[in-house]
Amino acid sequence: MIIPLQHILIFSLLLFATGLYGVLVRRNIIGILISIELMLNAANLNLIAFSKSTSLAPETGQIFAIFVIAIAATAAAVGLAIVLALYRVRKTVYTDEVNLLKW
Amino acid sequence: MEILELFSKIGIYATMALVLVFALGVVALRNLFHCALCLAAVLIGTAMIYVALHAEFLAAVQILVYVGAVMTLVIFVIMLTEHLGGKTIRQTNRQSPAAIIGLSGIVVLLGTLLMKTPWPVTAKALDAKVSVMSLGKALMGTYAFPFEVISVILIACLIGAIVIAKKDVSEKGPS
Amino acid sequence: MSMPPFLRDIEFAVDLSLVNAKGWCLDLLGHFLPDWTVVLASIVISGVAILALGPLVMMYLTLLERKVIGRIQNRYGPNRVGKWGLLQPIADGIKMFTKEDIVPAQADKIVHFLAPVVIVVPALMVFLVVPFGERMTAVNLNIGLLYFIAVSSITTIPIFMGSWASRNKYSLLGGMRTAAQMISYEIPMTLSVVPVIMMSQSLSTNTIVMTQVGDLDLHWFIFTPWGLVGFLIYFLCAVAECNRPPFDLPEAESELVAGFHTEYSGMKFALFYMAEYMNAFTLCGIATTLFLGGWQGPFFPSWLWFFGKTFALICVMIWFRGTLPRFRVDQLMGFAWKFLLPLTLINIPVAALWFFVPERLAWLYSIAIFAVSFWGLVKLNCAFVPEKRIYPLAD
Amino acid sequence: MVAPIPVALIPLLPFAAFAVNILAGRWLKHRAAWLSVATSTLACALAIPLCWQVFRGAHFAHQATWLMLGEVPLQFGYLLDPLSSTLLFMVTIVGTLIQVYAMGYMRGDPRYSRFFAYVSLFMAAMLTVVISNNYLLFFMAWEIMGLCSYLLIGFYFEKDSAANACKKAFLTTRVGDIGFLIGFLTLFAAIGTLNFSEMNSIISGAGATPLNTTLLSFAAFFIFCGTIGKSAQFPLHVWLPDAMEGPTPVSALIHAATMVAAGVFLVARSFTLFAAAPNVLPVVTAIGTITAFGAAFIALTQHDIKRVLAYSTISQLGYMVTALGLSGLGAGTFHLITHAFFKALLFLGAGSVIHGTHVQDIREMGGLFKKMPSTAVTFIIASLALAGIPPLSGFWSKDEILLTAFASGHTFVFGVLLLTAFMTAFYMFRLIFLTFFGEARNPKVHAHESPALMTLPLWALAVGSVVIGIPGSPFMHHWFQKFMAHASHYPEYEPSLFVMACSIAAAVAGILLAGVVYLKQKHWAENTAKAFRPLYLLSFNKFYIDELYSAYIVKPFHAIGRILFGFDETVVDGAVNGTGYATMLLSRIKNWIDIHIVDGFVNFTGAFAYFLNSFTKRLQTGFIQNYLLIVVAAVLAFLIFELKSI
Amino acid sequence: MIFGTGILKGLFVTLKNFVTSYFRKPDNGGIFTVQYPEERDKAIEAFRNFPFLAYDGTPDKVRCVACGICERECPPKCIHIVMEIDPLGKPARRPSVFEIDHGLCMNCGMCEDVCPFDSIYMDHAFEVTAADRGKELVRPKEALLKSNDYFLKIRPGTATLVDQKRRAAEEKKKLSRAATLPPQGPVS
Repeated sequence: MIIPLQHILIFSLLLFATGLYGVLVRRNIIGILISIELMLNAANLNLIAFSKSTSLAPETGQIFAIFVIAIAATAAAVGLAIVLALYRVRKTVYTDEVNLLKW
Repeated sequence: MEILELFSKIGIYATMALVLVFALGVVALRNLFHCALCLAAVLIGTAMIYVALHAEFLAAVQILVYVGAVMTLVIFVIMLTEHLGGKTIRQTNRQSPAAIIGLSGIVVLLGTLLMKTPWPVTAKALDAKVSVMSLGKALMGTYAFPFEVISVILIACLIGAIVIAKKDVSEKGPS
Repeated sequence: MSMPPFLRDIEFAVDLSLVNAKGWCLDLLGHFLPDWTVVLASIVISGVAILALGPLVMMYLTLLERKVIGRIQNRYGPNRVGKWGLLQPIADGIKMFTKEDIVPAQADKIVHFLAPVVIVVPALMVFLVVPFGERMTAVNLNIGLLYFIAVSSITTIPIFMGSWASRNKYSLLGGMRTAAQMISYEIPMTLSVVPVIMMSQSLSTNTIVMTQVGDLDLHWFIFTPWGLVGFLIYFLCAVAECNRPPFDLPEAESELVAGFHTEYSGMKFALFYMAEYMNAFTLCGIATTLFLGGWQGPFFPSWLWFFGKTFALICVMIWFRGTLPRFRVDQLMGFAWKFLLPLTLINIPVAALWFFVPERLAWLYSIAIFAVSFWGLVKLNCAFVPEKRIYPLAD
Repeated sequence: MVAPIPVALIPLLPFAAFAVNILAGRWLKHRAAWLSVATSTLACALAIPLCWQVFRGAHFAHQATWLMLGEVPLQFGYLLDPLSSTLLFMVTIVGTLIQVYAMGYMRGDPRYSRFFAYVSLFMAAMLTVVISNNYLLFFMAWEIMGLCSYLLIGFYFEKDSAANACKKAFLTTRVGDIGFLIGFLTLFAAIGTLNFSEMNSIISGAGATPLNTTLLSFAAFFIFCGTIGKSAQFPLHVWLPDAMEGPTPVSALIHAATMVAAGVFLVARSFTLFAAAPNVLPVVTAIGTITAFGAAFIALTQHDIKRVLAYSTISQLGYMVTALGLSGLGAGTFHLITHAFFKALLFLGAGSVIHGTHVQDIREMGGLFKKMPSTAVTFIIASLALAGIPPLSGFWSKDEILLTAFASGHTFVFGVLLLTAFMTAFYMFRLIFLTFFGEARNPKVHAHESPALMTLPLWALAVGSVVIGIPGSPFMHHWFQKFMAHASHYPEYEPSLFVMACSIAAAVAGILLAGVVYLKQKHWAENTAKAFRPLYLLSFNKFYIDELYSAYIVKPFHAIGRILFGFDETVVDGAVNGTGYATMLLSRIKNWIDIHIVDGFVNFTGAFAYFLNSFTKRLQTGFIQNYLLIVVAAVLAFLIFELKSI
Repeated sequence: MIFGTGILKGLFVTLKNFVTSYFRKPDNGGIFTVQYPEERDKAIEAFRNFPFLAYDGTPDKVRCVACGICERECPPKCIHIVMEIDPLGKPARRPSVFEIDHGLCMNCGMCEDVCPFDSIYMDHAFEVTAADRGKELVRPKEALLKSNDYFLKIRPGTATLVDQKRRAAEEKKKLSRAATLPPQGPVS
């Protein structure tokens, strides 16, 4: 490990915050999905960094990262499928225009 | 050899900086396609950091799954819904000031927390090498059950995504 | 089969001449400069060699292709610039460099510029793990094969960039088709490699070559049933991956002008072209590594064997191009998903059983399984031929 | 007795074809015709052996109770005696041949399958009429025939004329049918049964119970009304010429060979009844004679090829009715059979001409003999048969009728019929000479021979027209008359050479005159028409009967209808509307209470709840990102709270 | 049929082509490319390109009489003729100027067809280039004149026929002239 753990964690925190910002402010659902991918990446980074530097079973972190990647892929697939279906029905991909269930 | 290490450090920090810049691009750019490309860059950069953390297998998987498959999917969907992205349409909602304030608060607090926490970094862990073989054995041994569950989830999501995105059969026909 | 020892020595010397040359250079540097420069120099030498090799291979592949296609069509092919047209690629290069670079007015300028630049990167990066000869792998990664697959899957992104940034419907359609095709064919390709990984118990390309070791008694994987089937699947997928006929739908001239690089000219176009040919080369090189024993072979230097095998495969690709007409889109997808994918899925257990069964029986059951599954898949695919489509608005 | 199934199958087979065709016609398309023809042929194949057995002296009957009407069972069943088996024989053969012809004639029609569905339904109904053993079943099938006739006349309902014609046919026959209904109900009141055999035995074995002759006469008269309507006798004959708007095979099948003959068949069926009511027979004779003569007279001047044939049909039906009125059951039935063959052939020939030339007016035809040889030859054979030229069938049957008239002493009737025979020969050969000989008068008409599918039935019917008279001729010793007389008793007469000579002379004279007028001296026709202008106009305008009906029946009915409608509108509707208004007034009052008091309560509850939640619902913005922001804020708050120690 | 045999058959065909292209003759499956500047196809007699003017023997015996028919008939109007005027001021029945603009000429051969004096014919020379569109492509008479022997060489069939015809006409003319001339009597 060339660089200290804290730096990686800070980096991952920043990445996570950026992703969360995107999730909070983007109107486009695809944009939100992309931002979620950022957040998941940050989480993965954390997992690996911890497993690399602290855990005694070094595979664990990586394996969970693999699981996260798999889940992220499924999330993206299903999410994007929903976006497509939504677009086909409502002709929009903006969150605030999809408000049929509001109130 | 210290110089080489220095080079590596510089490289890693530069990569991190670039990744952050691209991440900002992901959330801030107006053009969604550019966002997706930035995301691809972020993912590749993260993969490079994985390599620096000696997780080559994970890096390869990251690129293979994310860049090869997920990004393609995202770009496909962007293209299918593309013509909405006119210049005059707002791409962010009105809560961005609040979000910036809140998130910067969280970053500051968590950052201080991170820096102050004494992490139990062990030399043994730092020296440990994770080979692909050991990863495979762990996947097939200790984590066999979660692995199978994940595969079931994958299949279910695959079918679900197809069903959701498929055009209704009744909708077909000459229009 | 053994050779006289002196012949072996000579062969060894020739074989390792390039490696040794590099070693001498580094030794020389080590005498004068600090250690880290030697490491840097090693990287630089390998890098420069690869950076030189890529374009060179690409240039002469174009010539080879034009010559072979010409011969197939009873023509000479290029033979004017230099002896046998050997300088033709250089002339082409000069032409490409001096051509006007046209960017469409509506194009996304930055992305339009970036796409051809980016596409070369993965194409060059995969050279890192290709074992060109004995001890001639640039980086002996322990996940070399996975690295290769992962990096070559990046190629879709720049193609998307180019197709989207051009703001041209043909480009966009071509890009979409490319992405769909590459993703579809990546799956059977990756799976067809799995038996090889199981046999060699490694992802490293060097190790894979070393498990096929043998001098005149050939232990190449292609000489096993699963290896043969895997090789055929891999090779067909490789042809599809680098968008060559008969899978050249993304750049089908008759439909899409030129697909995703319709709006590119000059050097940008040349870069796309270069990436394509380098991909073809690396795909064939990996095929050689995985199934044809890599650089293994008697008498000649290892790198000669490697290049010979690779170019033979490339010639087969060119031969395909000279022979076969283009697929239809649904046929293309159907071929990947309904034929190749099931066949690879059958191939994996067949290879897994190979360990546990005596050799004669293994041959017998593998051939039986493959024959039955091949026949069944053909029947199934013939049974579900889509209905002839009617175009009510076309008349 | 044979098992009931084959006989019942005869009408059921076409009915099945109808059911399949009407339900699945859209998918069957042109295959519908094959189904109809196949079932019809099968019915034919079933019927002919049965008929053969009856001809050899067998007798089939079967009946089952349908429902009890008080004490009296209503029954249905079949009866195959000489009369019905003869008709069964004729109907199945002619019907099948005409359907084969129709396959060619209707080719390419958009409602092809529906046509064959209707024809099959008609076949089923006709066969039921023929084999039914009581009046009720007879009447039901008779009405279905009327419906089919309506549907098929109006088959080209896009044409106004066809639509009007089918309505006219339906309503006109309805008049007669009401009579028929009254008739057989009266009969039921008189003798307590509707079964033919039972009726026959009751009436002929009259000794047991005295019969009310007056009631029987009424019954016979009203039943004859049915015949007048269905067989197009004067004064209800007006629908038949208009019915020619239907497709030609329909004209041949329904309006020449079978349905219109059913009226005659009805009289023949009820012959015992008529015989028992002697004061009705003169009426029958009179109407038959008037019809025969009048229709022939009208036919002289008509221009439409199918109308000439239609009037000819009416005339020939008049002949049959006359024969029956003179108690000549054998003669009438015999003429019915022979007439069915040659008149069907004539219609099909006319259809072939229309198919080949696409015109119907004989003034536009001419010289078609060379272009349509098959059609012309068969048409001439049929015309000769109709005119009564010896070896052909028409001669024997017509001669039998004339003989009946002559021998029974009705000399006037005999004279009129002889004149009619002369006119028949004249107008038929007028038609032939104008159509097939001379030169083509309209250059736009490009005639061509019809396909084999159409000419083959023509030849088959031509053979039938030639040979079907043999059973009633002296060559077979009047076998047919004896066969019919075997079943029901009626006076028989010795053949007379004088009558034969008169008949032949009239026919030959008519043919020769037509030949002279229309081939040699063409101005004669016009000169005659000018000289006898009132007569010509009378003939040409069909005795003004349509106009008379219009003036004295249709218009008064319209007037009555208007009066009734006015009554309906003002008085009845007024009462209904008044009730409605009263109800509405009441409901308005109740409505006010509902809205302001009951709903007020409900709304107040809702509004109150709404007022309360208008504060809390602001939290539910519907934007997931808002919620997320709140989560972030909560996390921040938590962190601040937890980390303030640090 | 077994799946894929058609593909294999096709592959075999192209492989055979590839191999045979190295040693077979062009008419037997070999390479049929003609490497143009060095090799040339045998000239086809009916080939035609820009017209030339035929002369008999020496260049001054031009067959052309400057009648101007070809000038009139030429669809793109690329021929320009000026009749020579002899010193006496009479028209000399031969061209002083005969130019064809190769930039306009479309090689239709109309001039050859209409020429009643067997003077203008389509040539085989196709490598006609010029650096200047305005001047050099307009070919003067000197460049167009070619001898009858050249004509005989490039298009022997047509040329022989033309020669025979001309000779026959000459004979006939001579004969008729002999017939019409009065018998040579002693001149007093």
